[in-house]
Amino acid sequence: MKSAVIVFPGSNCDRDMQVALREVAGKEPHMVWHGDSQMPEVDVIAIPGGFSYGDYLRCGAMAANSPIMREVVAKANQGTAVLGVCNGFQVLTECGLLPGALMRNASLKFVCREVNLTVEDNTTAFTFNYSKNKPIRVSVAHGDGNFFAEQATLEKIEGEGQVAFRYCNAQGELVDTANPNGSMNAIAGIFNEKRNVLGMMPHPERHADPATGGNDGRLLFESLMGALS
Amino acid sequence: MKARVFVTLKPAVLDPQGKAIQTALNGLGFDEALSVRQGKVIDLELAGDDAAAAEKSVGAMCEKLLANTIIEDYRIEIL
Amino acid sequence: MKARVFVTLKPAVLDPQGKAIQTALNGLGFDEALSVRQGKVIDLELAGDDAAAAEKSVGAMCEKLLANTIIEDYRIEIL
Amino acid sequence: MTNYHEDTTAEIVKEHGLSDDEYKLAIEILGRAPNLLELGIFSVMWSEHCSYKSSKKWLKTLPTEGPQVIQGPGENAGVVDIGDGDAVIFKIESHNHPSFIEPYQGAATGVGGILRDVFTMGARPIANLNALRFGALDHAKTRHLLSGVVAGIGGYGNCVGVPTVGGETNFDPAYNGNILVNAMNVGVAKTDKIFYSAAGGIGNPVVYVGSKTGRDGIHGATMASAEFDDESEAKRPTVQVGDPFTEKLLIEACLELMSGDSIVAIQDMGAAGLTSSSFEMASKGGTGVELDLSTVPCRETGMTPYEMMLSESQERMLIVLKPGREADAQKIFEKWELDFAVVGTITDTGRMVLKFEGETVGDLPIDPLALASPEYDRPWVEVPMPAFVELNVPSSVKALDALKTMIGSPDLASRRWIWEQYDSSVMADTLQKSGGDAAVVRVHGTQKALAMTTDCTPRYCYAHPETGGAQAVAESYRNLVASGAKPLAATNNLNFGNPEKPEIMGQIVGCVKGIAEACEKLDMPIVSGNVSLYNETDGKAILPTPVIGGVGLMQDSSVMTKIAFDKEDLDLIVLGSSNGHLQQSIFAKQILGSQEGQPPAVDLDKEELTGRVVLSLIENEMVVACHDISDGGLVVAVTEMAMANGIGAELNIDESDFGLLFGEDQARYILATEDSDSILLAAENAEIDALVIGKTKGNALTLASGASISLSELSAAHETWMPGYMEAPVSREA
Ligand SMILES: Nc1ncnc2c1ncn2[C@@H]1O[C@H](COP(=O)(O)OP(=O)(O)O)[C@@H](O)[C@H]1O
Ligand SMILES: [Mg+2]
Repeated sequence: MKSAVIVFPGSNCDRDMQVALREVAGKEPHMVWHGDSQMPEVDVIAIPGGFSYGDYLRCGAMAANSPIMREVVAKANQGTAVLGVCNGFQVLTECGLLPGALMRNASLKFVCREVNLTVEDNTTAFTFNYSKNKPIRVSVAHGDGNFFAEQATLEKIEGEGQVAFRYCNAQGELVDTANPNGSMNAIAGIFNEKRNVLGMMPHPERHADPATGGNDGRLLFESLMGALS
Repeated sequence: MKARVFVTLKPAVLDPQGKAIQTALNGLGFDEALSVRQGKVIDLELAGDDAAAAEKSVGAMCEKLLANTIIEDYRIEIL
Repeated sequence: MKARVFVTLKPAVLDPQGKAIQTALNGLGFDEALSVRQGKVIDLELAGDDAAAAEKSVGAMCEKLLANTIIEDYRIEIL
Repeated sequence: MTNYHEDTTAEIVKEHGLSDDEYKLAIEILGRAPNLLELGIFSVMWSEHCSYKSSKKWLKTLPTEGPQVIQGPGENAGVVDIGDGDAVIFKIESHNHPSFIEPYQGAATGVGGILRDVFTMGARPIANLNALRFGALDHAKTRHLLSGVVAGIGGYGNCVGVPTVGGETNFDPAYNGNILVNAMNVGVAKTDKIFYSAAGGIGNPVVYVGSKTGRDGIHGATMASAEFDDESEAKRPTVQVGDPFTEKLLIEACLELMSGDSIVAIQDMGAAGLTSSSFEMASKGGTGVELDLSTVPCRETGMTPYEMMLSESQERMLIVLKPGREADAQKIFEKWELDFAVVGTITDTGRMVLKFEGETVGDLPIDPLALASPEYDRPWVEVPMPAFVELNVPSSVKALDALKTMIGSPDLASRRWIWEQYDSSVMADTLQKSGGDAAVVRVHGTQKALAMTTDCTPRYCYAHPETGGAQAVAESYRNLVASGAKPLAATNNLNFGNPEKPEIMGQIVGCVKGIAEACEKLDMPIVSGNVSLYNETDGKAILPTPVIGGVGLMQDSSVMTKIAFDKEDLDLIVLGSSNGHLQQSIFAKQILGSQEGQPPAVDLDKEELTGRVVLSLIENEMVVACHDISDGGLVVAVTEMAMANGIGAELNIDESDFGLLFGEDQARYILATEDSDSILLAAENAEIDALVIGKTKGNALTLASGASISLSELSAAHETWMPGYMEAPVSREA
């Protein structure tokens, strides 16, 4: 599996993503600088977390307009797998590859904690190593992860089965206290219609090593590895 | 030439920040604050002095960058 | 009765947001954006209909909560 | 007779905070009266903040050496060898006053400043910690300050992508008017890639990088002078705004430049910005420096040389490059979209010459000014050991009720509300974050890990400074040991009131003495630090608060221990002597309403020995969970271990043995083990007291009498206090 990690000024989970991809794929990912306009031929493009351009106007807004994102959109439309985590998810909604928007957390505070997620669809390239019946445990760390979509859009996302993950408790139940940011329908991650683009607020790359938080995140990269190699 | 852009959440979008401000105001004894919404104001200093051209260019800036029209409305004032 | 409050950083205070927006606009080809500053606009729905009283009470809200007068200026419009 | 330059008056000199003697000395050094720009430079170079004039004499008594120390105090941060060509670089710094004025920005820029101190030396920052002190809970400002400070620390650290992994938080009315915000940063570098600040190479270019210079932080007192009358004071904020995004770019750009060999010297622009950075670089290198201020990147128009030299704008660095490397360096900073300007050259004159628009606007000798910075031997009175106080526990006090009250009290309640606002897992090397003893972060790509902690118990320091100073070091040592790390070295942040008062000076002298003894004995040399004095409002000083930031090393992070019980039927053993010392304890304060008497004695020989034994037990994998005993005593420590994983304990301790349950005797650890025989034998061989206190069991805490309290009840008390306090609706009086 050949991969690329996009690096914006202000990205700060780029190294974590690089390590996770390298460990799983056994190959060094291409680190692609935001100013580059050439995208190497890869099987998966990852947009890491962080605060691209300081996230000063709106999270992900400036990154979505950078030259390299035009390339990413083109590749995504041709079917290349694209994974956006945290700030990367925000970038994907801002550039229109994914529907909806990510707003300030309902608590108005940054939140970093481990959360449980239901896996809504385990038939995709990103998720087929997961079980639908067992919640996974990964971390969130964001100030703007409150998923919002207009009613019609939300109905479409739900109707087409585009929800990838929802926040749940350890038993897999969708309860309010398990939702760290107020997201509609407890949405933690969504696919595009073709299921080749995934955006999620939680950080699978921080859970790709038992010493730092378990393996539940690693399974996502292993799914990709299985599907794309 | 100066322009001012107001970016506000669409009426249908929940504004937790505005809500928090209102609760805090009421808590401070300002019971007269019935509802609060918070938005952004962006002040631009522009080259050139053609108001119509400025309005057009700022409109393009809003569509491209300054506002996310899924959740936000914007309004432009050329000063 | 409605009031609008503008909260802006004092002129000499560093505005990283404005600076970042300007850089981004220039990067997008909007070279006409010479300088950008970002502030907040807070829209209030107020009880009562005495404009003078409203102005006074909103002034107190600004001093107490809405603006951080150490680094921000505010301006009130009663609409 | 004193004389004045035409720019200045007696009034202006006074506003710059120079005493008559200091002003005379300035004239003597220059051979003439300083102009306003020069006066400003004298004033900041001789300020308490930059010169340490009250504390220098005592700081010299701290142990700073050891085979592990590569660089002790005197550089931007301390450097300690961790083997395999790696070094850990760390320091703690206060941002107390700015955080009181504007909590969000004050705390944020505090984090920014300490990060720069660390990456200036070539380290990639890997962890942040913060030691916080706030006033009374019912004080009108406490909530506002606490929420702003925490948001500011998170806002900055989260954005730059350095995990915030630990800290401490206390409340006391003594901090009502002077909160303490001490930020610590830890970074990792290669021992052959460490960068220092001594300028060198006559003719070498001096380069300015980072953000532009604005009028931030120029002292309010100087506003009145003639030069500024065209702008109102309201437009001249003394509060700096942090820009963590630029800091992140600056880290990456500096580390990229450092990976080559272009740099002769590098120094961040911290307090007193361009003045102190250029002065220190030249002074350390024994060179002169000439700056052309017309080339300084400015954010605002019409900035004067005085403003440029005194501005405290954030996110800026000064670099001396090797000749001819300007273009290479410029390319790197332009890639990261940062300002870059050649602003001067290194000279052999031993003077700082400042040019502006073709004219010389300032000319000062470097060494005489730097070396003549005043050093005071301020009078002090020793704080005696308070009298022993007999504490009687009324029969109405029930141990488990007291436990519940204490564990849910502001002194001991969980700080989760704080630490969940900090990104603690970015960089994916955090092995242990807030909630245990020390935080543990892996050295990227290796098996090694660094443990780190901040500690101070101000109530002990107030009761008896020397004991309190030693206790802070001892607790730091224990927290490191309890996580399985060998204590390596420490940094310190000395927060006190007005040193011109002999009793405050006595606190400083006492605490420093205790710290020095403990660091010596526990082999934790002080490699960096910071002093914050004059923390007083209306003549009322803060509690003496010498915060120790300890760092330890684990060769193999797989031996790391945590506090959580992870199964039932583990034996619980207390290592160390329990003498039932209740004076100055949380139990005495919360339950008996007493804040009198002696702090627990600190026996450094016992600390050292017990720590060494515990560490070897951990390294030999005989310990399943470990926690040191500190605030609240033994049963509080057991409760914390139980709550961490929801597994309870049955203790064979008598319900009325309040001294054993709640005493705060030092040099003690609780070990949970499946191998109690080996542990008891090891303790016996080392002649350390060991007491088997029970077993892990069930989901409650049970005492010998059968009295019991469920963990869910304890956890609820522990977890709800802080959110309840912080999220309560704003009160009308606020
Ligand atoms: N301001 C803070 N930031 C981050 N973590 C904190 C803060 N205050 C307290 N903590 C965490 O809460 C836990 C308990 O703190 P404390 O009682 O001071 O620990 P100890 O007694 O072991 O020194 C520690 O893990 C500490 O790191
Ligand atoms: Mg401890």
